[in-house]
Formats: sequence, structure tokens, C-alpha cells
Amino acid sequence: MSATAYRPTDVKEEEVHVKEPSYLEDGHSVKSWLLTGDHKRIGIMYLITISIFFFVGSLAAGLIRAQLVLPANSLLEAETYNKVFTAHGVVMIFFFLLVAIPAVFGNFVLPLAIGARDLAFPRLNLLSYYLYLLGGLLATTALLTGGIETGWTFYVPLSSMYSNGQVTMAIVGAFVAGFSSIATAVNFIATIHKMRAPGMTWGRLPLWVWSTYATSLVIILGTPVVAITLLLVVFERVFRLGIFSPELGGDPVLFQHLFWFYSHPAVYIMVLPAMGVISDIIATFSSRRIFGYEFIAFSSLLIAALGFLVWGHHMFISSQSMYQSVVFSLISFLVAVPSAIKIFNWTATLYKGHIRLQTPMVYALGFIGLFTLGGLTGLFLACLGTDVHLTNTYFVVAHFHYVMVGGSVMAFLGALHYWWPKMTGRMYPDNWGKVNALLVFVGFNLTFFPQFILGFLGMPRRYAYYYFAPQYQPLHILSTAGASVLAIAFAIPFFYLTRSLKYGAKASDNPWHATGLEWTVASPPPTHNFHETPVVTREQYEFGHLVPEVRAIEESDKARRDAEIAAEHAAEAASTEAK
Amino acid sequence: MGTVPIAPEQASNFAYWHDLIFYTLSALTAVFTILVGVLVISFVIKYKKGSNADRSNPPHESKIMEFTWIVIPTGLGLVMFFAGAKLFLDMRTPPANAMEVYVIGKQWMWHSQHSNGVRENNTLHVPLGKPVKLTMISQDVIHAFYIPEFRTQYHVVPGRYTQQWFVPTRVGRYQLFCNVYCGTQHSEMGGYVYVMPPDDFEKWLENGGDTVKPMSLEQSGQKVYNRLGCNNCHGAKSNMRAPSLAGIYQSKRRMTDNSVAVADEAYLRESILRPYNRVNYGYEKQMPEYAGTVTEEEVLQLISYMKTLGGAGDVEGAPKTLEMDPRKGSSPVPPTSSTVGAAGAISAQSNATPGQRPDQNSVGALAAQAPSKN
Amino acid sequence: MSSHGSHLPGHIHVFPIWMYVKVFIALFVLMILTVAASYVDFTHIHPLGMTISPLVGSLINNVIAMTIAVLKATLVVLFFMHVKFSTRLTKIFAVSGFVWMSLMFLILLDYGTRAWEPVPSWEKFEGSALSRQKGEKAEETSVRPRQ
Amino acid sequence: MATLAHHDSDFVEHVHHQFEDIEQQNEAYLVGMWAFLVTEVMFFGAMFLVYSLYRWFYQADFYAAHHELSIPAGAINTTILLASSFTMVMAVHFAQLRNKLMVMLNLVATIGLATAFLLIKFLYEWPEKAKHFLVPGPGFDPQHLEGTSKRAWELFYSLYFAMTGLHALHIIIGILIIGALAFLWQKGAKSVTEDYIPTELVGLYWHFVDLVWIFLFPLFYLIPK
Ligand code: HEA
Ligand code: HEA
Ligand code: HEC
Ligand code: CUA
Ligand SMILES: [Cu+2]
Repeated sequence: MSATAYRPTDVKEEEVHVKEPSYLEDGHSVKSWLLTGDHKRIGIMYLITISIFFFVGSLAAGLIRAQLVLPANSLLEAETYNKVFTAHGVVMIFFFLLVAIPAVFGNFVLPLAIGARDLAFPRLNLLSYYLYLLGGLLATTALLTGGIETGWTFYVPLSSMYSNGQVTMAIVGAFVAGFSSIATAVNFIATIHKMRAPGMTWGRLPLWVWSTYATSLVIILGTPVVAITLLLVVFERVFRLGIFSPELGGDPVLFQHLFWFYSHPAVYIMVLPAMGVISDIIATFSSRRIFGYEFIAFSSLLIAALGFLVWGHHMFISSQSMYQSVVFSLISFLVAVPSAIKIFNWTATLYKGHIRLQTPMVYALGFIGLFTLGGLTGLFLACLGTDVHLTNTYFVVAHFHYVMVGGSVMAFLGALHYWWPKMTGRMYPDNWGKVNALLVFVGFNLTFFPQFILGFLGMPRRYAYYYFAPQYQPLHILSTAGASVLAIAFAIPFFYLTRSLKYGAKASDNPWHATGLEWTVASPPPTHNFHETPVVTREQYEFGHLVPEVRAIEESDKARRDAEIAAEHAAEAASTEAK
Repeated sequence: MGTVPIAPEQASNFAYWHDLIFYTLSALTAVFTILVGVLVISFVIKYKKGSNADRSNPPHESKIMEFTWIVIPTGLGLVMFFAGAKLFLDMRTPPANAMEVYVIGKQWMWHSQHSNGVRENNTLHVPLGKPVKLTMISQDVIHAFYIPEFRTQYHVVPGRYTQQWFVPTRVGRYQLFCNVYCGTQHSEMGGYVYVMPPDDFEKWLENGGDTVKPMSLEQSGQKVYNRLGCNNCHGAKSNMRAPSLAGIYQSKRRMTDNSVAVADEAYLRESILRPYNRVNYGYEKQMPEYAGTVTEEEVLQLISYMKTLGGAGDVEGAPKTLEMDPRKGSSPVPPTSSTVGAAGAISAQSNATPGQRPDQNSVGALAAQAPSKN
Repeated sequence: MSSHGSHLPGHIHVFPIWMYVKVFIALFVLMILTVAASYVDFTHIHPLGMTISPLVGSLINNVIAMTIAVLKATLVVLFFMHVKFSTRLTKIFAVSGFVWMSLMFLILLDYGTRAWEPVPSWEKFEGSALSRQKGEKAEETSVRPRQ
Repeated sequence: MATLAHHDSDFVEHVHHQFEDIEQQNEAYLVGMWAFLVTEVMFFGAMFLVYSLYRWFYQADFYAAHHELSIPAGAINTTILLASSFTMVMAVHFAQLRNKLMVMLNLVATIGLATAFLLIKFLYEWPEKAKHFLVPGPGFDPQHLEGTSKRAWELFYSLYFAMTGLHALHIIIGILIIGALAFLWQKGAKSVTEDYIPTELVGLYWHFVDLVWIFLFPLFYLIPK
């Protein structure tokens, strides 16, 4: 094929691997980065940007926790506190977590993992990054020039008629960011459908490509709905079109329906790629073919599909029809099943593996524990009778931090440590990584477990003060203490990872003995990824050719099986002869 | 700090059932989390790379296993679903003989009205052991009427009535929260639900809502204060709606025309009856004129109550001495406001994040407090 | 036409102009039809001397209007957008958009079932006592629900 | 019925580096476009949902309110859009045949029709609404309520402006895209002249815009009693 045409002509066949510049060295000017079409560079740009947003969101989290140490008269005025938690929610959801795994690792690794030279539409990809940046800047401007006081859910009529400040600008920011994620998803879908290397069949895709595919479907089906819904709120604020306005006989609950029709699937946008990453890490670090490949792959699609049918579980007591509440509760219980499938398949993968407890693996194991707890507490909320009490309390706050921070952020950190050598060509100190992963785990539980109890006790969320209910204070103090640990634990990787850029040992092409195609190219990869379009001949997750122990076992198993068969044949022959 | 509670009291007919389901779910959660945790940890230990465990014939799939862990969670889930749905349907089906109370939510107060016309603000009195049905509506944004000890809440929506019901099962005073974010003072939109023995309740209702008789002037003043909803606007701290009344008595107040007035009895009286005669610096003519609405007696009571609202710097303020709602009007004065510098700092901070309602000049409002506080 | 069912590699299908013209004429006729149908009052069908309840009459109107719209849309999608002649993948995408959209219409079930609740919570009267003035507080409402 | 054979070598310049061949590139473009159209369906779908709900609840008021819309204007606009869809598909047809002149003619005709649509909308229909105080907001004051609810009228016109407004926005975007395409054809850029897929993609978008109007027209202009 024409692939060879793109190889630098002056390089000799054998030396290609050594001499071709990596994507990092292919142009050093600022322009070569800002106008790049290279999916890897765009991935890095995303990584830097989301890190900044994560920092901003965390700062807000710090303020929240500091405020809640005292029941009253604390750091912030009520109004400021409200702005802070809104900023925290908006930044963390729209500008950090929804983008984190798909846009960073999706961009960087997806084409490598399926054996493509780039995403299908590199320029669209760059546009998508800038849309995201624009959205982020708009939202940040909104936060800095007055802030928004609506909560990240933008419930009407508060957000449309009663709340002042920069709601319009913030919404437009989220809207623009929404188009960025649509563009990314369209790109991924076209890429996964049309650009797989020969032999990379659907059944051989890495599991996290499957989950990225499922995520992309959710994005293109859900995001436009929230986009138009938020746009209608803007219309109400700016042009006074009263579409959800109760004053005109409109229904504010309709806004919630439309909002959650996207925003519940959105929580799966945040967790599906995380689950995919975990599948890959678990398989790699146990050097073990993943248990139940089809089930894991299929459960991603099932989660994506069923995820669209449970939005009403955020509205059990919103005055939606109680019959609909019952149906939504039922489906919410069902959507837990595909998650259960994943959890158990991962656990089974560990069985008879060759487990290496390196940093990504520690994060992955932490993910399993925290996501299980977070997911199961989701069932308290999916259960109608208990949700009536628990809704909008700190129990919900704890639930979603368990799945989002304990789940997705842990997976994000795992993914970062997993692909860091590939992205930068450098190793980081593994011991630091491991210890830090444990620190995150401990700090996290300390922060958010007390919040389950707070919620059960009835502490409502989004409260700036609670001087009328001082019994909540001890648990809040505990939670803040945990957050301090967490703050440190989130800061440490930043330092050792940055340091590794300069001082880290050079990474080999495949430091983890992983099977994905991205590990067959140099670390860091050359601009056009592959010299020859790779041809895939193995199933995904076959470690025999990479890990001697696995090969030994495969061979002894095979020998034994052969022996058994031979023995059987012999016995058969003997018995026929006896007749 | 005393003991840290880990479970709320059970004070309604739903509480027991709720807790039963809650604890069952907790047990399930514990079982599954521990199961997964133990499996993961033991596998990691046993199959750590280099350990000499038996690794022959590693399985790659098993229909039976998959089936098991699909069916068991589905089954358990369905059981919990039915339990929860049953309780929920009960919660949504008020009995025909329920006593009806109307509730209005608005930024940021609760207003309730009993069938004989008795009105309350931020409180709700209900009889023990009788089903009570609340019919609720909001005047502005969405709120939720939440009583944790009753394990029940429901949204209060503008434009239509919503309902919830319960049977209180224990005498006492229970926290009432607004539990849908509704704007700046969401956290302070609350009060108490009082569960009274039925006889006491009847009497209370007949006496037009008076809880205890006889009352001191201050106490009646507090009642009037609450009934008229002064605390709807006047909070613990000055906010965009109204200046704080904490420590107002004998303090200097700055007016829109920059004149200064000392808040003596006459000033207070005028401020209640004809608030527009002299408007506080930074505020607008927002406060209703109470002339014609309150009696002279009540004005007196109000003034004596306002005198008890802690002086500046008095951290605990009056609430200690009176059996009263610590939540409104009389809550601790911010220590920061005792000095000009600190108060100035507050307003500076607000300046940094302006986001006021366009109809109020709140930056000025906060700044105005600085000179007036000393 | 069916012989052109698939998009063979290296080949494109050029369809005769008359196909597009026919589709366009059909669309135009359907447009006239839908306008015409909207003027017919199905509560009184005079030639037959029938009267039916206004509800059913308006329903008939709606069904006709929507059927025609769907027909027109189908023509556009199949012929102008070439879905009839494209790959299975394209067909799946084209259909899935509409399927998912109808999924969203499940939201309407909420409103459809509210009437059966023990405590119906959708009142068809106009809103609340609020005026649409931003932030403006309305008069104290009468607390009792309308009967 | 002509079938043209294409040879990859003709196009190598226009195959982007990430693709193996033109075939793969074209298929990827089509998949991408359709994925985008799915999002558009959901986008407008949400608004149709809102519309359906309110129409259901306020049928009588919506019926009364819709009398203020001009059916002739709506019908003319429908015809215009249908015709523009036709010219667009003709442009695609001639792009397949690489008949530059006809492509240009059809693209320009499409732009012209689209502009006519907008002119009718912005210069006739909307100002007409403003004249009758039918623009939602403080000045909303319909003259012919005849016992129906003013608030529901305002709801109707809120929906009307939101939905037709967003549709008009799509038309404007469409005009820009078609303009860009026409420009490329005019310049003889190989990326569009040598392969019909770019033209087809623009066509897909344009037909979708038409599709939305096909539903908007009966829903707003032809409400039965
Ligand atoms: C990554 C994000 C994420 C994920 C994955 C989930 C997963 C789930 N969530 Fe969560 N949720 C949020 C993010 C997320 N959620 C957020 C952000 C909110 C609040 C929004 C706001 O209001 O601001 C929220 C709120 C929320 C509510 C509304 C609460 C309220 O406001 O009243 C509900 C109610 O049903 C709910 C349920 C669930 C369920 C059933 C799952 C399931 O998918 C979980 C499935 C997983 C498991 C169950 C664990 C693994 C299974 C086993 C180990 C086997 C055993 C299983 C059984 C016995 C069934 N969530
Ligand atoms: C990806 C999503 C994400 C992430 C990563 C986090 C991370 C954290 N969140 Fe967040 N959170 C949300 C998403 C997320 N959150 C959402 C969606 C809401 C709902 C918003 C709404 O209601 O609208 C929410 C709400 C929310 C609340 C409830 C607020 C309320 O309802 O009143 C709390 C309270 O504890 C909280 C805490 C935390 C903490 C401690 C962390 C930690 O993990 C963060 C770790 C970092 C630190 C602990 C601080 C680092 C700080 C510094 C370096 C500076 C220190 C500065 C000072 C002390 C002044 N979050
Ligand atoms: C709608 C909101 C609102 C309500 C209800 C309300 N006030 Fe006020 N009040 C204000 C505002 C705004 C000001 C400042 C402007 C002014 O002086 O008129 C104010 C000022 C005052 C002052 C003067 C304060 C000062 O710092 O000089 C007093 C005293 C007062 N109110 C008492 C009361 C009492 C007693 C009640 C209940 C009977 C009450 N208010 C109810 C809004 C309200
Ligand atoms: Cu009212 Cu929150
Ligand atoms: Cu959800």
C-alpha cells in the first residue's frame, strides 16, 4: 500500500526505527504545537489543559472543605460559597472529567491502539481542542467576573429568572465545550469504524477501545440534548422566551427531564473510558488474557444503552409521575448489572495471573474497591424508598465522589502512569507512584466515607452554613482532614512526573510487557505512528510471546493436554482392540 | 463535642421502614465490597509474579460464572427494588382522613397555614399520631420540604401543587430543611417541625398558634418577629436583601442620604412602621410598611425582642437566654464584624466577586455596615 | 434500482435526473396536500353528512399532517440523502438517530401518567400567581389549590 | 445509468496522510457526517419534544395562536426549501459527472433559494409578529386572544421563535458552507472537483435542514382545531 510513501526518503530500511524523530522532536516551535494535526500532540495539549482545570476545580474543593469545618461564620459568605461549589461542579464535570480520559488518552492512544496513522479527521480534532479551550475560557471568565450561583445542574427557574451573575456566559461555555466533545466523538466513531489495521477485528480491539466507542455513541446521542436545553435557558435569560417558565404554564420539571436525559448518560461518559482503561491495566499487569472479553465489551454497550433509560432516577421526588419513578428505579437496578459483570470479570482475571504491583496496577485495584462501594451506594439512591430520604444530601455527594473521584480520577491517574512512558519516553519512580496511589486511596476514603453518614443523618448538600445543626460538625472536620491528605496526594504526582521528564530513565518500547499495538512502536512514537501498516494476527491480550512465565505455562498446559489426548487415544485404541 | 450521632431519630411512620431497607442495603454493600476486596487481595497475594502458585489452565471465560454473577445481582437488585417501590408508593398515597396543611416556599422561607387559618413561618406544628398531608407550592424557584427525622421530603415547585404526607410518631422538635438549591440563602431556609401531643396541638391551634402562655415581652416579640417573617430578610449577616439586625439597638446606622441615626426605640419603631422614611445606605425600599398590619403592642414586643439580638461582638448573642430558634435573626454575630477593619475586609471580599442582583446595590450595602458597626 | 444496492469499491452511482425530479414533484404534491388537509374540518365531513367529536376530528387532522411529514422526510432521506443506496452502516446511523429521538419522547409518559396518581400533580391552569418580572416577588398567593 | 470507475492514483494528492486510500477516506467522511447528523436529530428532537408536550396541554390556545402565522408565507418557504434541496441534489449529481458549470449553477441556485427563505422569514414574517406584539417578553400583547390564555400564547411564540430561529441559524450556516463549496469549485480545487464526496457531505447537511422544516411547517402553521 501507499503507506511507505510517507516514510522519510533518506532513511534506510533497517535504521528507520532508530532515526525517525519522535512526535515530540518533530518541530519545536510553538506554532508546530498549536496548529498541529497530530493526535498525539493534541492529546498532550488536552492533558495540560485539563490539568489546569483540575487544579482550579480542586482549589474550589479546598475552599468548600475549609468552609465546612465551622458551622457558621467561616471563610466565605453564603453567596461566595455557592459560587465556589458551582464553580467546582462545573469545572470538574464539564472541563475536567468529561474530557479527561477520552480526550487525552483517546486522542493519544486510540489511533496507535488500532494501528492507524492518525484519527480520521485531524483538523476537526484540532478544532475540537480549541472549542474546548474556548468553552473553558468562557466558563472561567464567567467564574471570575461575577460567578454563577446555580449549582452545576442549572435548575430552572432559578437559573433562568432568579439567579444573577454570569449564568449566560457559563452556559455558553458549557455549550461550546459540548460541541467539542461531539466533534471528538464523531472523530472516534469514524476512526474506529474505518481505520482499524488489517486483522484488527472488532473481537480483537483492546477493551478500552470498545468502551471509548460506547462513550462516543453516548456523546453523540446525549450531548445535543443538553446543548439545546441549556440554550433554551439562555434564550429565556436573553430573549425572554419562556419555554420552561412556570409563569407561562410551562413546566420547570421538563428542564430536569431534558437535563438528566443527557446528564445521567454523561456519568457513564465519565466512567466508561475509565473502565476500559482498568480492563487494559488489569490484563497487562497480570499478564493474563482478560476473563470474559465478550462480556466486558458487550457490557460497555449495554451500559451505554441502558444508561439512556434511567435519567428519571435523579427526579424521584421532583413531582414527576410516580409510575415513571417506579420504572426508572427498576431500570436503575438493572443498569447496575453490567457494572457488576465488569467488576467480577476483572477479579476473575487476577486469578492465576502473574500479578505485578506496579503503579498503574495499584491504581486499578484501588479503582475496583472504590467503584464497587460507590456503585453500590448508587443503589441506595436508585431504591425509591431510601432515595426519598437521601436525595440531595451528602449521601449523594459521597456516592458521586466515590464513582467519579474514586472511580474515574483513580483510573485517570492509572492511565497516566500506564501510558506516561509511551507519551514521554521516560520512566517515573515506581515506588513514589505506588506509595502515592495508596495515599490517594486512604485520603479519599477519609474524605468521603464520613459523608455517607452525614447524608444518612440528613445533612443537605449545597449548604453554606449549618450552625442550626452543629451535630454535623465532627464528621465535616473528619472529611476536611481527609481532603488535606488527598490534596497532598494529588499534588505529588505532578512533581515526580514533571521531574521524570528530565531525569527519568529512558523508557523502552514496551516497559510493561503489554499487548496493545501502541507498545510496538517507539516510546515516544514517531509522528506517523507506524512505518508499515501493522497487520494483526493475534488475539488481544495474549502474553505468551511477551512474558516467559506465561509461555512456560501455556506450553506445559499444552503438553499435558496433548499427553491426555494421546492417553485417551491409546485407551480408546486399547478398548477397541480388546473387543 | 459529645457523641457523634450516626443515625437520625425515627420520628414518623416511614422512618422504621426506610431504615430497614437502608440497613439491608448497607449489609448488601458490605458483603459485596468485602467479597470483592477479599478476592482481590488474596489473588494479588497468591498470584504475585514469581510466587509458586498453581497457574495451570487459566480459565478465559466461563458461561456458568458469568451467569452466576449476572443472576445474583439482578435477583438481589429486584428484591431491593420491590421493597423500595412499596415504601415509595405508600409515601405517595396519602390517606383520605389526613389533616391538611398548606405550605408555601419562597426564597428563603417557609410559610404554612393550618385549616383554621393559623399561619406560621419557618415552623410547622403537627399532632402526634395523626396523618398529616402537606399541600405545597412555591412562589419562585424550586425548593424541597425535608424533615430528616421523618425520612420524607418532596419538591415544592412553582406553578403547581405537590403533596407529601406522614404520621409523626414521636413528640419533639425536628429540623426542617430546604433541600433543593434555591439561591443565596438556601442553607438558611429552614426551621423546625414541632410534634405535639394531640390535645396540646388542639389547644395550640385554638389559641391561634401560641405555644406557651404566658410569655415575656421578648418572647412574644420573637413570635411576632417570626410570624411576620422579618427573618425572611434580616439574617445573621447583612445580605443583599436587608441589613442584619444583630446588635442593632443603640448602634449608629447610616442612611441613603449619608446621615447617621442612632437606633433607639423611636428609630426602630419608625423603621418597622414607615421604613421608607429613612432608608439604610445601600438598600432600597424593599421592606414592607407594617403600619396597619401590626398593633402597637406588637411593635413594642418587636422592639424589646430586637434589643436582645446580641450586640456587636457578642458571639453567642441572645439565643442562650431565650428558648428560641437559634437559626434566624439572632444567630451569632460574625466575630469579624466587631472591628471596622474586619468588616471592611468582608466587603472587600464581596467586591472581588460581584454578582449582585441588578436591583440592589449590595456592594454599597456591605460597605455601609463597616462604619455603622461601631 | 435495486441492482445498485451497494457501494462497490471504486465505483460511484450516478442516478438519473428523472429520479430526483420525481421525488421533488412528490414532495411538492405532498406539501400541497398537507396544506389542503389542514383546511378540512373533520368534525363535519359534509359530503357524508357525518359529525364526529372535535377531539377525534382534530386527531385525524394531526395524523394526516404528521403522516405526510414523515412521508416527505422519508423521501428526502432515502433519495436525496441516498440512504436507500448506501452501506448498512449508514442505514444504521440514519435509523438510530430517529430511534433514539423517539426514546427521548418517553419523557411524555411522565405527563401521560400523572393524571392517575393518587395525588395528581399537574394542573392545567395557567402557572402560578407569579408575574414574569425577573426577581420580583408576587403578592402573597391564596394558599388553597383551585378546585 | 452511468457507473464511473475511479482509480486511486487519480486522487493520491487528496488522500490525507492518515488514510490508506480514497475509498477509506470517503467512507470515513460519510460515517463522520452521519454521526454528526445523528446529533442534529437529537438536537432538534429535544425541541420537538418540548413542543409536543405543550401542544398537548394547550391545544386550544395553540390553535388560536397559530392563526397569526401566515400559511401562504409558510407554504412558499416550504416550496423554496424543497426546491433548494432539489438543486442541491442536482449539484451532487453533476459533481459525480464532474460537470463544473452545472454544479456551480446548482450551488448558486441553492444559495439563492436559501437567501429567499431567510428574506421572507426575517423581512416579512418576523417583523409582522413584532407589529402584532407577538414577541415574547414584557411587550407581549396579542390582539386576538378571544378567550384563550395569553400565557399559553406566549409559550407558543417562545417555541416558534426558538425553533424557527435555530432552524434559520442552520440555514445561515448552510449558506456559508455551500458558499465555501462553490468557491472551491470555482477555484477548481481538486479536493472537491475530483471527487463528489465533499459535495455530497454538504448536500447531506442541507437536506437535513430541509427535513427539519418539513416538520416545523405543519407543526406551527397548520395546527388543526
Ligand atoms: C462516574 C459517575 C457515576 C456513576 C458511574 C454512577 C453510577 C450509578 N449511579 Fe450515580 N450519580 C453520579 C455519578 C455517577 N453515578 C452523580 C454525579 C450524581 C449526582 C448528580 C447531582 O445531583 O449533582 C449521581 C446521582 C445518582 C442518583 C440520584 C440521587 C439523587 O439525587 O437523589 C442515583 C439514583 O438512582 C444514582 C444511581 C446510580 C447507579 C444505580 C449507578 C450504577 O451505575 C452503579 C453500578 C455499580 C455497582 C452496583 C457496583 C458493582 C456491582 C457489584 C459489586 C455487584 C453487586 C451488585 C448488586 C447487588 C446489584 N446516582
Ligand atoms: C470530577 C469531579 C469531581 C472531583 C474530582 C471532585 C473532587 C472533590 N470534591 Fe467535589 N463535587 C463534584 C465533582 C467533583 N469533586 C460535583 C459535580 C459536585 C456538585 C456541585 C454542585 O452541587 O453543583 C461536587 C461537590 C462537592 C461537595 C459538596 C458541596 C456542597 O454540596 O455544598 C464537596 C464537599 O465536600 C466536595 C468535595 C470535594 C473534594 C474534597 C474533592 C477532592 O477530591 C479534591 C482534592 C483536592 C483538594 C482537597 C484541595 C486542593 C486544594 C488546594 C491545593 C488549595 C487549598 C486551599 C484552601 C484550603 C483555601 N465536592
Ligand atoms: C421584604 C424584606 C423585609 C422584611 C420582611 C422586613 N424587613 Fe426590615 N428592612 C428591610 C430592608 C431592605 C431594610 C433596609 C432599608 C430600610 O431602612 O428601609 C430594612 C430595615 C429595617 C430596620 C432598620 C435597620 C437598620 O439597620 O437601620 C429595622 C429595625 C427593621 N427593618 C425591622 C424589621 C422588622 C421588625 C420586620 C418584621 C416585622 C422587618 N424589618 C421585616 C427589609 C425587610
Ligand atoms: Cu429553598 Cu433551598
Ligand atoms: Cu444518574
